[in-house]
Formats: sequence, structure tokens, C-alpha cells
Amino acid sequence: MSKIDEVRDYELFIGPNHPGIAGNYSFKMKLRGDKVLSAKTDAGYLHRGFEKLMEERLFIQNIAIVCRICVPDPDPNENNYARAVEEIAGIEVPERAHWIRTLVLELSRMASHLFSLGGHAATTGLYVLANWTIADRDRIMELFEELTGGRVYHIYQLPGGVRRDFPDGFGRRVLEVMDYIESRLPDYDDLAINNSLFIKRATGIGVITKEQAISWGVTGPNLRACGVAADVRKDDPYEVYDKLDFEIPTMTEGDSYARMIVRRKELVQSINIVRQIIDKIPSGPVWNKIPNPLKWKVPAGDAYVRTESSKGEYAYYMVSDGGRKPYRVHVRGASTTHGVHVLENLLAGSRIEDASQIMFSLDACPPEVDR
Amino acid sequence: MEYQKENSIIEAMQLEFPEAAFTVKKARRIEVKLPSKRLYDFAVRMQKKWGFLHLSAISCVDWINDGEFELVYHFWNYDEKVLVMAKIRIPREKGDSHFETISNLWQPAKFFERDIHEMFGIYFDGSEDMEGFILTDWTGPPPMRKDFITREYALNFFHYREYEPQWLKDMMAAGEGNE
Amino acid sequence: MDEKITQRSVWEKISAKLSKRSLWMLHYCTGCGAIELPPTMTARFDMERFGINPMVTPRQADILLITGYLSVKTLKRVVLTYEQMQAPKYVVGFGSCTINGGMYWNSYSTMKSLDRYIPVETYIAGCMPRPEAIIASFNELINKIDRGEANSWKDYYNNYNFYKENQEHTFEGPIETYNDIKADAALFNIK
Amino acid sequence: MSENRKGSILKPFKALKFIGEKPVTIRTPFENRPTAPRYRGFHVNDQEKCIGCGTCAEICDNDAIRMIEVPGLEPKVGASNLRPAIDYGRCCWCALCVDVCTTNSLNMTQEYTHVSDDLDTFFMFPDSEGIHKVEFPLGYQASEDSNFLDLERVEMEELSAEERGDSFVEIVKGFSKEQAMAEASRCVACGLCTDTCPAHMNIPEYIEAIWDDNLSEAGRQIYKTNPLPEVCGRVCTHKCETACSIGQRGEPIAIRWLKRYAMDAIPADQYGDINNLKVVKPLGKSVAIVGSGPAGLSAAYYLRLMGYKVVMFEKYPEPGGMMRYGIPEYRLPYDALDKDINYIKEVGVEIKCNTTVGKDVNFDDLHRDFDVVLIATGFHVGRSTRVPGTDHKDVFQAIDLLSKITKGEDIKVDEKIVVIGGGNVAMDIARSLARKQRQKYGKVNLIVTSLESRDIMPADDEEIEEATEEGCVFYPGRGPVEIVIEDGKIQGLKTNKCVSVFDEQHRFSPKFDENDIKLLEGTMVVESIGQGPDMSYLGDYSDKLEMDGRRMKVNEFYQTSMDWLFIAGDIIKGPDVINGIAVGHQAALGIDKMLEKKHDIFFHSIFQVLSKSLKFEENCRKSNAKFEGKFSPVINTMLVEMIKKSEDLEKRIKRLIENPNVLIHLDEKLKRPQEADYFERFVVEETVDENISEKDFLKLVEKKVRTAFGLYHDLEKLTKNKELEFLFGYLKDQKKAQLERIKKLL
Repeated sequence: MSKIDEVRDYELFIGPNHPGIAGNYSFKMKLRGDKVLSAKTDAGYLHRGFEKLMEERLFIQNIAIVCRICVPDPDPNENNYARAVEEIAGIEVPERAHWIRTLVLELSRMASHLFSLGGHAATTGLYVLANWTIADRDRIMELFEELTGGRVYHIYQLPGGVRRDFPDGFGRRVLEVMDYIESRLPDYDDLAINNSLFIKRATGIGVITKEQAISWGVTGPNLRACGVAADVRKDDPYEVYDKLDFEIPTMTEGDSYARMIVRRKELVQSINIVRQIIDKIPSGPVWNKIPNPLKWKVPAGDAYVRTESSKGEYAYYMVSDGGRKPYRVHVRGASTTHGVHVLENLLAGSRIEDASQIMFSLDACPPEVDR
Repeated sequence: MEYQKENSIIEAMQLEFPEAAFTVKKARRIEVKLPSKRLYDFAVRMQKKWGFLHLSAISCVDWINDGEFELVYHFWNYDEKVLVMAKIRIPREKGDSHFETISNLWQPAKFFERDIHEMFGIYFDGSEDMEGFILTDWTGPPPMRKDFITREYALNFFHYREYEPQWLKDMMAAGEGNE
Repeated sequence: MDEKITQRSVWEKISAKLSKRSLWMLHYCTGCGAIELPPTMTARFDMERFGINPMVTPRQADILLITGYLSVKTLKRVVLTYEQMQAPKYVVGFGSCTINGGMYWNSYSTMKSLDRYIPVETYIAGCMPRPEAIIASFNELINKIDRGEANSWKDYYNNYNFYKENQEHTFEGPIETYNDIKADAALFNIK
Repeated sequence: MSENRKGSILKPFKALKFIGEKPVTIRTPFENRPTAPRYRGFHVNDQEKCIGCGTCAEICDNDAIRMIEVPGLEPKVGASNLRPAIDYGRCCWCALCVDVCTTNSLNMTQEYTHVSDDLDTFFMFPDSEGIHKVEFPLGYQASEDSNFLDLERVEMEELSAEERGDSFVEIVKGFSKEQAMAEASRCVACGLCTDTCPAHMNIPEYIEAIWDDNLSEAGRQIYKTNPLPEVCGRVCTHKCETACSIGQRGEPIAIRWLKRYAMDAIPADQYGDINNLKVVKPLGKSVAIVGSGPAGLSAAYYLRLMGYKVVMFEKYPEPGGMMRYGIPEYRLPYDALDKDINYIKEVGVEIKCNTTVGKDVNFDDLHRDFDVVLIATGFHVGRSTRVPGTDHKDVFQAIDLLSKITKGEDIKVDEKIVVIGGGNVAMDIARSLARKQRQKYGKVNLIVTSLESRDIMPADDEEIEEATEEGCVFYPGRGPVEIVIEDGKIQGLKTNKCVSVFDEQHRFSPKFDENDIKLLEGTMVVESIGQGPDMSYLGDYSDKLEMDGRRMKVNEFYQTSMDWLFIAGDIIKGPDVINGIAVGHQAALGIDKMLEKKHDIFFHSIFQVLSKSLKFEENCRKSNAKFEGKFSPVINTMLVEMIKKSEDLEKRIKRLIENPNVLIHLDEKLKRPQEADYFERFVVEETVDENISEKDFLKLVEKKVRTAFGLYHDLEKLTKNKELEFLFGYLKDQKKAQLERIKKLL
């Protein structure tokens, strides 16, 4: 290194309190001036050992702990866990429960997208959008509170279906909230998404090419922003996604702005899905009762179950040895790739001012990485 | 034939891996059991020849009674839309068990292998980054191994609260009263 | 926390009245309860009208929120952050995990009771507490400051060894916190 | 959205249109804003409805619910004196406890704010008014279709009325493996049945073993407190099922049928090894038992296990007493009875049949030849109504007819029979005679009349229903007046309407309505209104014994005033088989305690728990610190203190371990009076097999400590707790007086 470079090289430690990512995460960065030479992520701040705790709990007891893994988007966890147990134990789920589960998944996706849109704009100083989206997200929280009894953690889906049916008049209130959020979308566009300042800040930042995306294992909205129309809901359909018609929005640039646009378009798709569910949902029971949970044994077997969470492909690998407790549950969070190596690759070569923009655009969720 | 697509994929693989056992678990799910030394060639063909470009995850299961770790590689094919679960067994030593890395083929493997190393103590030779990532401050044994009981560790290491609520004192007093 | 209500000079009463209305909350969400903070901070529940706003650096913050569980790794950073904060400082414990381990009571990597490591002002029941409960706790914190009872931070200086001992037991060794606690204590003429 | 990414600088100003709009902010956030009707807030528990079964504590994944013993609450059948207290430093508001509650007493309100700096207020005792005694609407409640318990019972197939009408084949077919496991899976292991069962059988343990398909373990658990499982599996009055917590809202678990399934599935020759019995070193003492009914057999089995020589004297040709000669074959087939009795013989009990004490052997010889005599002769003499005409030759006693049927002698069976009596024995004789009538005449004409009205008839309901199905006609609530006899032949029984059977103080004083007369035709009358004992064999001993009213005065071990004479079975306590077994076992303990002086029962039971931990004791010898790290706070302080305090502890533990009887340990649960004393639950330990791993033993003792003490207390605080002060009193000093006080409490 020449004399001058040597002077300007230094190491910077960022985190763990909220460098720009929703959760405790820290980076060791080598910088030259404001250019990041290399970045090394360091996680583990939110590690509670879920997979170990799940091995020491009965099958029914795990539905309470599973949704705590990824906080902004808890429902894919519950869905994965319920479906994994159903696949191994061969439990039939009543038709209506499938529809309710899809509704809960889509509402959770919308809440998480609103959260990340707000956060993404906040990293570039546009706090007004954060105020708006989080306030609107609260409407969805209230829907969850009505349906499941809990605002954030729903503990609602369990092996065999869901715990409670719709409260009366719920469908009408869901449609009201959908109309309200749909009417808010243009306001978001005017304020931030079409705001030229924001566009300049977000364009050309953290670019991922199509080939890189596939080889780095990027999934979900980040992959669709690079032009690959891959979505678990279409490729590996589960619940009732094969009975609903919706498109997969994709962009081609693969930069931070493209990822935001994909999320913004997915919001529209989710609203349209929720409307379809509300008017097509069949009536009937919502839970195919499992035997007495204190004694229930799931036959030996294993299952790899995938859902499309707002962050990407969210998968569970569950193994049962015929006992009352799962023998092994491996949680493959979407951020295991986005939050770790993809982030390190993108940060290397970027500028320190754009670091938080990159982090938030990937929408990585550290508890998924630490489990 | 029911799983037409899945079976055609299996035939293609069966030719090159006769000793592997292929089964179709359900739609879009193929399970492969093969000897551990054949895994690397299988991974290369999966990526280069059969178009399984996405390594969804590497899971590890600690079969303590059989004295073996089971590594499960989940490959996904974007075009065929099929998931292949390749299962191999490696011996479970007291200290570090060893296995070869496939992180040169797939970058996500770096994280999964490092995670399995921390949690189970399996060292993946050839992988660049095997130091601590999540459990940097953990001094105990690899926690996900079956012989480590987290409840006992927690009960003996951490302090738990003893409550003395007012209602319990009143209740006990009332209890004394009419004794 | 026995000497809660101490005799306060007129100046202290006035400063309490003023400081209670401008508390800065350190923007450090240590656990999963943090997801309920954005709604509390932003438009819907708006804690800013009570004078509480997120502040980025520990040195300028008054309130440290422990929002739920603390893994041992985060606990180290929390102790560091706590010691950097300027007294008077207040810690608010969110949810069951700070009281007796909560859901992760049998986990090998989370601490089970917060009050053994840093003095805590108020606790909120919930898993996780709702925004209304959070604001109720802030409201009570404000009233306590007004009454001059929010002195748990003095506890850290008074029985510093108790806290240090527990920290070292959990971290299995001393940790370097770069703060001269004795000097801080002297500022507030605590021995 | 602009695809071409031009965007504009002016668009954000559109946000100004919101200036006039009403703000979204909530005006008063910290007053309790009403939540959704289904919100999961703080708990509320209806104390009356709650039966303290502990299922909510069982399912709570955060161990947040602890069962507290509420002083002043009396444990009764089907309810314990424990109530859940919730630690909101652990609860995650998942409402699994609400959905699993057996009585729907636990619900959640819509209250969510509790802010405090005093941590003790986070451990709350939910009652009906709510956590802060402020009224809140209910939130998340248990609903019918979402509760976790399966309330329907697996039906047991039975022979239809026609098939069983004329045969003495057993009615009940028994469970298949799938049926038994499905039924066993319904049990939530709350333990209320164990408290109610007179013999305190380990019911949840053997149901768990059936569910794990580990039948030898099930057999082992059953044999700990009941040596006649095949019998009890068929004819027990199953009080446990009335106490079953699942029975609160659904059908109770078929505990009796499960016990029967488990024992049927174990072949007779395997009985020995499932109880891992080693040849017992004889203790040189001998016991004589008069009467081989359930009480006698049970006492004999356990005494034999303790190493005593047991000789049993039976008047009838076959052992079994009332079980063989009282209960008809369609309820209790003789091969099942013999399977149990043969195993008792195999253990080494010598049974001398056809020898009547007082005739072939007189009572004094027994007193002379044996150290202890146990009389268990039961009720074999039928009581008569003594209405005019009962001395006629065609009037019989039910007991005599039943034993004749068993012995195969042919009895008089007329076309029309009248049976007087409303208990189980009356049902047995009625249904046996109905079968005889159908065999002889092809049709049934049998009338059953009893003082009690239909709802308070002492017989089991199933018995009465099955009897009506088999053709018996019932005339309940009528009193016999006179047997009408015309020229030497019985015409029928004149009866009056019985207005009431018991007076206000619930004493037996029936009142009749004279002018409501009804003649029940029948040429043969059978009386079955009760049985009495025949204690003539006692001879002049009977006046030396202190009496307590009409019964002998006994202590809690059924030891009479003459210390060498013990008494068990119907003649002292309990109408049914299971009570006989329980009293027999209790008497066996008493005999062992008396003969073996050095076996201090209480002292022994503490060290039975701890002696199994001899391995741990060595650890503590080596390095106290290591020992401390091993146990949870409560156990380890107690153990360390015990080791420190008594020097000769080690000698005593070693001696107890070497003594063979400790290996075949008895379950001392029986020695306490009827109600479950929760503290007893902890100190008394059941048979812990030697190869139990250190880890499992630790878990077992710890689980018992928590359930027994409710709170997870450490040692010093516990000493203030009333129940424990004599345990720690013992630890503090070992004086004899201390032990006396303990025994008084038991």
C-alpha cells in the first residue's frame, strides 16, 4: 500500500445497536476513507437456542415459542411448524383452515412490508414515511388482535388447523382495512417512492446481478428485484395459493431501489389476495383435533417445509423419532443468506454512507440468523 | 404415472449414482440416501449438470443412539421446481468430527457449515471461515449435541427468582390462623 | 433501594420537574420487545408528547430499555452501555424475560433475572408489553422522577460489588468497561 | 411508481393535504384502551369450578404455573386443595392452559397493564375478581370445539342382552391394543384418581406405561399397591373414575378396563420377573391369616414380600372368599381370579383350604404357633328382614344361593321369584337367577324390590341397567310387610310404599305409607338386604377385645387392642374389594412395623428417597462444590445439610441398603388416612429401581419437590412453611421426641 493509502486505512466497528438493520447486529469494517474495503458480520446477540429449546418441549408447546424467531414476520414460522408436523404425522387440515392460514400469512407479509418500507425510507432520513407506514401497520395489528388474541405473536396456527374461527363481522373489517391501505399507497408513492431525492439515494446502491443472486442463494423480494420470478407460493405451492391468482412482481436492476419497488408492488398483490380469500373462503370446521397433547406422539419421519415469508424463502427441516417431542428442528431463515454473506459482498466496495441503505434494503432479520 | 417429473429426475441420477437410494416422498420432494464420500461428486453434478442451482439449506441431525451425525443437503431446482434432500451419515466422534466443504460450489454453504460447526462440532475441511460467529461468548460444549441438556445447565448456572408475594404471606398466615 | 425518598433541596425539586419532561430513550433495542417500540415512538401512540424521544448515543440518553430477553453476549454490551450512560439514568425492564427468564427460562444463553446485573427502575408485565403498557410505564417513571423516588441508579454505586460479582459469574471472568465507577460515584458524593 | 426513475421534487408536497385531517394519535394511550373481545390478557380463575388438577401447570411450556396449597381448602373426591398461581416473569400468554383446562375455570381477561418496581407483585394468584381486583371483561376463553382434551370414552364392546341372557360367560370383551392405547392417551396424569383410590394405586403411571406400550412397566406399577389386579380390573367400584378430572366435562377415563387390559396382556408366568422379585431372606417370623378374601390375600402377598412366613386358613374348598363365592362368574370369571391367586401362592403364601378356624383348628393354637394373627373372614352370613313368613322353606339368603351356584350345586329355581334388596349383591343374585330361569324355562319372571328409590339404590347404575336389559323387573321404594303363604306355598310378598329411608341425621329409619299396598307374586323369595360377620371362632377372646360401637377398636394399622391380633376386610372397613386390599396392605405394614421394631417407617421413607442417591452421597464426600452444582437449589441444600448434621447417617444408609427388604420397598402411601396429605407425597418414594440413572432420579425428586411444596423455595424460606417444619425439625436434631411428634402427625 502506498504511504498515503496506509494513513487512510482504518477499521470501524458498527453495532450492535441498530446500525440500520432491524435487530442487534454488528459489523467489523475495514475502510479507506469512506470506501468500505471489506466487512465482516458478527451476530449472536439475539441467540436463544430455539432449536435446542424446541427439542425439550412437547409438540403442542412449541407453537408458543416458534413465532418468536422472526419478530416482524412471525406467521411463516407458525405455518412452517404446523405444516411440518402435519406432513410427518399425516394429519388432514379442514379446507377453511387452509384459507384462514393463507389470510394470516398475507396479512403478516403486508405488516412486514409496511414495516420495511418505512424503515428503508428512514435510513435515508425520510422519517415521515416511517411514521405513516407504522401507523397503518397498526391497523393490521388490530386485525390480528381480533382474530388471534395477540397483536404481534399470534400463536394461532397449530398442527391440524387454527385455534379459533373468524369473530363475526371480521371479513367486513378486513376489507375496510384493505381499502384503507390501498388508498394510502399513492400517498407513499408521492412522499417517498417517487421522491427524486430518495430515488437518487437508492439507485445503483447494493447492485446484485441475476447470476450473483442465484449463486449467493438470495431468495424472496431481493431475488425478484434481480429479474428472477421465483416465489415459493408459485413454485412450491402450499395452503391455497394454487387456488388464488396473483402475479409475481419483478424488477431487473437489482439495486436497493428495485428491491423497494418489488416490496411496494407485492403489497398490492397481497391486498388483492386477501380480497380473494375473504370472498371465496368456504365455511366449515377450523381444526382437525389432535389427540391429547400431553401424550401425543408423532410417528418417526422427517419433512422439509418451505413458505415465502416477506424476507424470502423460510424453511423448516423437522425430524421426529416417534416421541412426544420433536427430535430436531432446523430453522432455515431467509436472512441466513441475506444477512450474512450477501451483505458482506455488497458492503465490500460500497461507501459508508450507503451502508445502512444496503442493510435495510435487503430486509434481513437478525433473530433469523441467530435463532 | 403419479410423480412423472420426479421419477424422470431420479432415473437421470440413478445412472451415475447406482449405490444411492432414491425415494419420492411427495410431490416436489425427492429423498436421496448415499454414502458420504460420494456427496461431493453428487453436489457438483447437481449444480453443473442437473440444474439444481439453489442450495436451500444444510441441516444436521445428531443421532446419538446410532453414534452418527446425519447431514441433509437440500437442493432446489428453479426450473424443474423439485427439492432434493441428500442425506449422508458421518461418524460422531467425541471431539470434532470432520467432513469436506462444498462452500466452493455454493456460497450459502459457508454459513450453514459454520453454523453446524458451532452447534455440533463438525469441522468442514476446506471452508475459509470456521471460527465462532454466533456462539463467540459460549465456553460450553457444542450446545446442539444431544448429550448437552440445556435445562440442567440453566438451572445450575443462572439464578432464579424466589417470589414472596403478599397474597402468599396472607394465605400462609390465614393457614396458621385456623390450624 | 432503601433510601428512595431522600430529602431534596429546592433545586433538586425544580430540576426533577424539568428533567421529567425531557427524557431521552437510548435507541438500543436489546430484545424482541423492540417491535412494539416503533408504534410507541411514531404517530399512533406518540410517546414524544411525553418528552421521550429516541437518542442514539448512551452518553446523552436517560432511559435504557431492556426490551425482553438478554443473551449473555448482549448482556455484556448492555453493562458497557449502562456504565457509559450519565447518571441519573433509569432502566425499564420489558416483559417476562427480564423478571424470571420468561420463555427462555431453560435456555443456556439468556440471563434469567435482570436485577442481578443492573438496577432496574420499573418492570412491565407482558410478552411483549403493548404500546399502551409501555407508555403507562413511562408515565409512572415520570411521576417517580417527579416524586424523587427514581433513585435505583444510586444502587449501582452503593452495592457495586454485588453487581460486579454477578456479572463476572455470568461472563465467567471480569469484563473491561473503561469506566471509572468510583469517580462517577464521587460526583454524586456516594462513597 | 416511476419505472424510468425520474421522480419529482415536488410530489412530496402533496403530503400537505393531511394538515386538515384528524390525527391518528390516540388521545389517552395509558388508560386501559378496550381490546378485541378475544384478547389474551391476565388470567382469571374461578376458584369453585377449579379442581386443582394441575393440568394447566403440566402443559405450560414456560413452567410459569405453580400449584399452591391453599390452607383451609379440603381435598375431596375429584378435587385437590391446590390452586394454580401464575408467575408473570415466565408466562408468554399463549393460552395453552386455557384450552387444556379440564373444568374451563381458567380464562383470560382483556386487562394487560401491570407496571411495578416490586418484583413480588409479578407472581399472582388468579381468582374470579382479576389480578388488580378491577373488573375487566373476559378475553380469551375456552370454547367447546377448541379444547385440547378428548372427552369421549372408547366404548368397550359387551355381549348384547340376548347373548348373555342365559349364559354365565363374561359380558365384557376387553380392550384391543389400539382401543387401550387410544383410551390411555386421554389421561392428563393429574393424579386425582390416586388420591381417591382407597389403595392409592399409581394410576397415571400405569396408564402412561400402557400408552408407551410398556406392559411390564404397567404391571410393575399396578403390583406396587394391588396384588389382585385381574379381580379389580373387573369388579372394582372404580371410585377413581368418579374423581377423574376428564370426567368433569366429559366421560372419565376407563381406568378399570385399562387395568384389566394391562393384566390380561401379561401372561401369568411373567408376573415374577415384571416385579423383579429376588428370593427374600426369611426373617424368621410367621403370620397366620384367617380367611382368604381380598383383604387376607393382599396382606399375605405383602407380608410374604417382606420375608415373613405366611399361612392362610380358608373354610371353603377354594381360596378367594367373597370374590369366588359372592361374585357370579359373568362378572368375575374364575380363571382370572385364579391367575392372581396362583401368583400369590407362587410368591410363597401357603393356603390351607377346607380348614375352618374354630373347628379343624382352634384359635388358641394360632395364637401360640404364630407371632401375629390376622383375621379377615368377611361377611358370609346373610341378614334377614324377619318379616312374618321368612322362616318358610322357600325363603333363601342371597349369599347362600350365590355360593351354591359357584360350587355347582343345583338350586331351587321357580318360575316366579321375588328378590328383596337394592345393592350389588341383590343385582348379582337377581341376574344369576334370571339366567337360571332362562336356562330352565326359556323366559325370565323375576321381581326386584328395595327400600331405596331408584336414584339412591346402592348398586352401580350399569348393574341396574344391565339387569333390566336381562328381564328383571324393578319395584324400588317399597318395604316388605309380609310373605303371603296359602296352604304351605308362597303366593307373593306384600309390600308398602316406602316414603323415606333415612331420617334427618341420615340414620336408617324407613317410614312407610300403610295404605299403598302391592302384592308381588312369586313362589320363591330371596333376601339380600345385607350380610354380617360370623366371628364365633374368636371364642372368649371376643370379650377381651375393646369394642368401638359394634366394631373392634383398632389403630391406623388395624391393630386391635391385643397387639398380636390384626383385623382386615369387610369386618372392619369398606364395602368393596379395593377397600379390602387397601386395608390388607395397611395391616401388613402395621405387622411389619410391630415385628421389625427397627424399621421406623417415617425415618425409613426419608432415607429411601435419599439412600437411592448413595452414588450422589459419595460425590458430596469427594468435593462439596461439585455436589452443589449437581442439584437444584432446594434439593442440594437439604441433602448437604443432612449429610453434615448426622454423623451416623452413613452407617444407617448402608444398613438400610444392605437390608434385602429395602429393595422390595413398600409404598408407604397407604399408611396415611383417606385424604391425600400433599406433604406426604414428597417424602414417600415408590420403588425406585437401582439402575435408575442419576439424571432421571434427580428429575423425579425435583418434580416431586415442586409439586409438593408448590413454590420453588429455597431451604430457609421453606422452614417457615407449616407442613415442612417437622422434616427440618428432624434435620436439626435427631432426638427420639422428635420422631414421636412426627408419628403423631402421620
